[in-house]
Amino acid sequence: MRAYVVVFPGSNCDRDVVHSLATRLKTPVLTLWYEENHLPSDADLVVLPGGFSYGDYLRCGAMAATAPILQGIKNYAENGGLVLGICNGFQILTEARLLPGALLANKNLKFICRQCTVRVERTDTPFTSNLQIGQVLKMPIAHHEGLYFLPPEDLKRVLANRQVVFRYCSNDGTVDEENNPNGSIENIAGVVNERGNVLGLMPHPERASEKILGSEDGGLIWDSVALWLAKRGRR
Amino acid sequence: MNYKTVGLRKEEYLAIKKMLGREPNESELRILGVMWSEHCSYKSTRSILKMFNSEGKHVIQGPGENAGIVDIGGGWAAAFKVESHNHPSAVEPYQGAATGVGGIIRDILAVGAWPTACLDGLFFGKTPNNSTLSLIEGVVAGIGGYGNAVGVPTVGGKTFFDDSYEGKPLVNAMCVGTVHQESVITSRTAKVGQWVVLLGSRTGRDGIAGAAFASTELAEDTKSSKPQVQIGDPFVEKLLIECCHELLKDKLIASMQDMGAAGITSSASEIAAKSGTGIHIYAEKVPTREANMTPWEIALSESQERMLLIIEPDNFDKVKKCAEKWLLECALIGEITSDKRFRITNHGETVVDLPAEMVGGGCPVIDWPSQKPAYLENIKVEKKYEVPQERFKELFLSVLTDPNVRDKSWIYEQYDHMVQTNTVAGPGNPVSVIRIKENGTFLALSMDCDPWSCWLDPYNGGAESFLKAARPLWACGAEVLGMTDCLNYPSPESPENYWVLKESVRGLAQAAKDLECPVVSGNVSLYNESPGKKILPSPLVGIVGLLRDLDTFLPSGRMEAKDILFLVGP
Amino acid sequence: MLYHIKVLVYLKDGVLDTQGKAVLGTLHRMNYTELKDIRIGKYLQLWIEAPDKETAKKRVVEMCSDLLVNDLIEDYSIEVDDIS
Amino acid sequence: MLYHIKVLVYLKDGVLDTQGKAVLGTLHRMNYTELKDIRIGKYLQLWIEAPDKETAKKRVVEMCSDLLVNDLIEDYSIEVDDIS
Ligand SMILES: Nc1ncnc2c1ncn2[C@@H]1O[C@H](COP(=O)(O)OP(=O)(O)O)[C@@H](O)[C@H]1O
Repeated sequence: MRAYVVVFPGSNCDRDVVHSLATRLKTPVLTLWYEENHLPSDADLVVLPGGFSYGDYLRCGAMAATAPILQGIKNYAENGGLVLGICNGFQILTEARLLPGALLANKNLKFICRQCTVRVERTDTPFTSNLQIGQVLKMPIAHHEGLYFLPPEDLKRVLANRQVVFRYCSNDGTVDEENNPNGSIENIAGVVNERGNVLGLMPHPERASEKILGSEDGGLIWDSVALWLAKRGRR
Repeated sequence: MNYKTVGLRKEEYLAIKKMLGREPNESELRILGVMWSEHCSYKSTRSILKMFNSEGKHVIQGPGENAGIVDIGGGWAAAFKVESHNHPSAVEPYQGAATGVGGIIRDILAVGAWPTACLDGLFFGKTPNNSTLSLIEGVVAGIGGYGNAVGVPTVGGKTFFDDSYEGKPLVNAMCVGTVHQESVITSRTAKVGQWVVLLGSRTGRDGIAGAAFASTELAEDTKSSKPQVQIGDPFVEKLLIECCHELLKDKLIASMQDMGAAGITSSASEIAAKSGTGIHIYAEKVPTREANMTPWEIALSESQERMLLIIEPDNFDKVKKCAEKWLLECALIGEITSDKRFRITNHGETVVDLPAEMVGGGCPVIDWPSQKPAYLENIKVEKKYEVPQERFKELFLSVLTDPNVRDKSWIYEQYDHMVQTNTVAGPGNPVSVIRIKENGTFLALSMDCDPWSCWLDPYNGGAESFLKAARPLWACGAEVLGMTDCLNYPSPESPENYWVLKESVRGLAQAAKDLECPVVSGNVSLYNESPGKKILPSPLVGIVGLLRDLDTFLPSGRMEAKDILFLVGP
Repeated sequence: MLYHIKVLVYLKDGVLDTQGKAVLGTLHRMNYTELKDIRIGKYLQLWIEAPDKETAKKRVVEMCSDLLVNDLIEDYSIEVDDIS
Repeated sequence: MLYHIKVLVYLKDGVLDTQGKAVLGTLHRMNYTELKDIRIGKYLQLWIEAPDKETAKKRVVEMCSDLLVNDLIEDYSIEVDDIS
C-alpha cells in the first residue's frame, strides 16, 4: 500500500504519522504539500495529521480547510479513497464539511494531554476492520478543542447512520460522563462519513503504535487499513 | 538624553567615552544602555561564572554560544540550555511564559539543532490568593500554548512554591535539541562580504529596551520609549524551525543567531565580534510593522520569531524562495564588513558606529561588595526532629497535601508531552526519557533546585541543588553528560545577597566538578525582588544524561506486593 | 474607497458556550451577581478597498461564508463605515 | 431593569495581532486581495440587572478592568441597549 501524509503550515504530527505508519506497516509513506491540487493516483490512504495548522487561529482547522489540497481530497474521497484525519486533521475535515459536526473547546477550557481509552463501535469500516466491537484501545489525546458537537438534528442523523466509530470509555469499556475527557457529545471520539471511507478521530494512533511509548493499540488501526486494502488486492 | 536614563552607571559611561574617544550619540547610548545592562552583559556575575568547570569528555561546545553541546554517540550531539523569563512573566503571565519558551527554542535552533524536548522550572507564591492563582494559570497556559503549537513536547520540569516568589514568580524554560556533529552552526564563521538576512516576523515596538528600562525610572517618557508587551506567535516559530532546517539541509546558512533581548543589536554585534569582522546594518531595509520607527528602535526591538542569518550573496534567491514557501518574511538588511565595527545607517546617514567587540563585551565587570548575612549566624540546625505519635497522621497528611509535594499532573497535562513520539518517560517521573531516533539512544533529562537549602546554607545548598538534579539520573542508570543552570537571585547590589549568590554558586560548581558534570550553558537572572520581598536563592539545574539502550534504564515505580524496600544513604 | 467593516460573530442558540459559562461563574464569584448571562464571540475589523459600500459589504459576506464564520455553530452581523 | 450590553475588545495599536496576520494571508491566498487589513478581537454580550443605564454601564466597566480586558494589550468600547 502507499500512504500519504498532508503537511499544512503548522502541522506538527506529520513526521510522527510517517514514522508510525512506515515502521508498523513497512511501507513507503510520503508527504504531500498543502498547495497541491491533486492527490497522486497511487494513493491508498491519505492522512491529515495533528498539529496547529495556521496556529489554530480563528477556528481550529478553518484555514487549512480552504487549502488547495482539500479539493483533491474531496475528489479522492468521492471516489472511495481512504481519508483519515487525526486531531487537527479531524478538525480540518469537519471545517471542510467532509465530516459532520464541529470541535469546540474542551469543557475545562484547557489543553489536555493524557493517555485515554476508547471503545470500538463499528468494525465495518476500513479503519476498524481488524478490531472487535466493544474492544478498548489505549491511545493518548492532546488537544484544546476536542469537544465534539452536533446540532440535535444532525446528531440524530449521525446516530441513525451509525457514523460513530469510537467513544471515550473507561479501561473496561464503560461509556459515561466520568470517562469523557473533554465533554464531547455522546462521548464521541471518532466519526466517519456516511460512506465510511473518511474517518476523523481525536486520539492519536501514531503515538500508540510502539511498546516503548506505552501502547501499541494505535497500530491496530494501521493493521486494519492494511488488511482492508489487501483484501482488495492492494499491498 | 543622559546615561542614567538608559540605565548606565557613571563609571560605565566614562568607560564608553574613553573607548570611543568621543561622546556617544543618542542612539549609541541607548544601544549601550541595553547591551551593558545586567541581562545582556553579565557584569555582576562574569567573575562568578568562572567558577564553573565546562570541560569534560563529552563536551563539544561549552558556554559562550547559543547553547551547550554534548556528544551522544554515532556522530550525533545534544544541544541544550535553560533561560529565564521572570520579569516578562510577572508583567504578563501568559505572554511572558510563552515568549520564554519561544526564545529558548530559537537558541537551540540557532546552533543548527532540531528542538526535541522542553522542560520548565516554575516558582510561585504559596499562599493561594487571586493574583497568585491567575498568575499560575496564565504562566502554565502560556507555556503550553506555545510549546504545544510549535510541536516540541514539554517532557518534565520543576514546580516550587514559597511565598518569597509572590509577586516575583520565576519562569525558566529549557530546551534540548539534536544535531549532527558536522552540522553545528556557530556565530564564529561569518566572512567578509557575506550578507545579513532577517528571517521571520516583522519588527515592531515590542519590548524595546525592556532590559534597561526595567531598572530605571522612566524619566522622559515618550510614547515610544515605553516597553510594549511582546506577543508570541508559535505558528510563525513553527514555520521558522521548518524553514531554517530546510536551509540547513541545503547548506545555505553560513552563520546564524536568534534574536532575543536587544534584538538585531545583540545578534548582529555578537556575530561580528565572534567572527572577528564588522557588520553593517541598513535600518531602512528592516521590514517594520509600524510606521515611523526610529533606527534605534529598530535596532533594539525584541519582536519575537526572528532569526538573523548570514549567507553567501549567491544564495539569497534560494533563501528567499524557501522563506516564501514557509510564509515568512525575508529581507536583506546588511553585510559583513572587514572593519570590526558595528555600524547602522539609515538612508545613508550613519546612526551608530561602535567597535563590534565593545557592544557585547565591553562592559566593565562589577565586583559588588559582599558580606555574610547576619541571619546565617542565628540559624541553628536541629539534627533531630521528634514527631509525637499522636500528630503523626496529621503531619503526614500535611506533607502530602503541600503544593510542593502534591501531584503536578494539573500542570503537565496541559502540556503536550508526547508529540514527536519519543517520550518514553514523561512528566510525573523523576527523570524524563526521550528516544533519539537518529542514533537509537535515549536521553535522560532532569531539572531541580533546592532554594530552602540555599537559603539555610548557601554553599551546601548550591551543591544540593546539583545533587537533587543528578541523583535521579544516576539512579536510573544514565551516564551524566552535562548540565545547564539558571541562576535566579535578588539584587546583587546588597552585599548579603551577593555573598549568598557567590557561595551557593561555589557549592554548585564544586559539586558538579567533583562529580564530573560539566556546565555547558546557562543563564543569570538577578533583581528578582518585589516591594519588601526578595526571592530565595534559586539556582535551577537541568541535566542531560545518556542511556545507550533501554535495558540499562531503571524506571521508578515498578513495585509489587512483597517487594523489599531499602533506604540507601546517610 | 477604503471601507472599515465590523463583523460581530456569535455562537448560535443551542451551541454550548463553555467559555461564557466559565466567565459567568468567575464573575459571580467576584460578586458581580447582578450579571445574568454572558456570551463570548468574535469582533472582526476589516479594512477593504471597494468601489462602493454595497460591493464592500458583499465581499465581506462572501469572506464570512468562505472562511470567517462556521455557520453550523455561528451567526454574525455586519456594520460598514466608510473612512476615506 | 435588564440591560443588554455589548463590549468590543480589540488589541491596542502596535500590538501584534497573530490571528489577524494569519487570516489576512489566507484570505489573500483565496483571492480577496482587496482586503487591506484585518484585526481580530472579542465580542462580549452581557445581560445585567441594574436600576438604570448608568449603573449597568459602570458595573460592566468594572468587570472589564477586573477580568474581561487585559489593559496591557487590549482596549475596548461599550454599547448599552435596554431590553426590558
Ligand atoms: N512545571 C512542570 N512542567 C512539567 N513537568 C513538571 C512540572 N513541575 C513538575 N513536573 C513533573 O512532575 C513531577 C514532580 O515534580 P516536582 O514535585 O517539582 O519534583 P520533585 O520530585 O523534585 O519534588 C516530575 O516528574 C516533573 O517532571
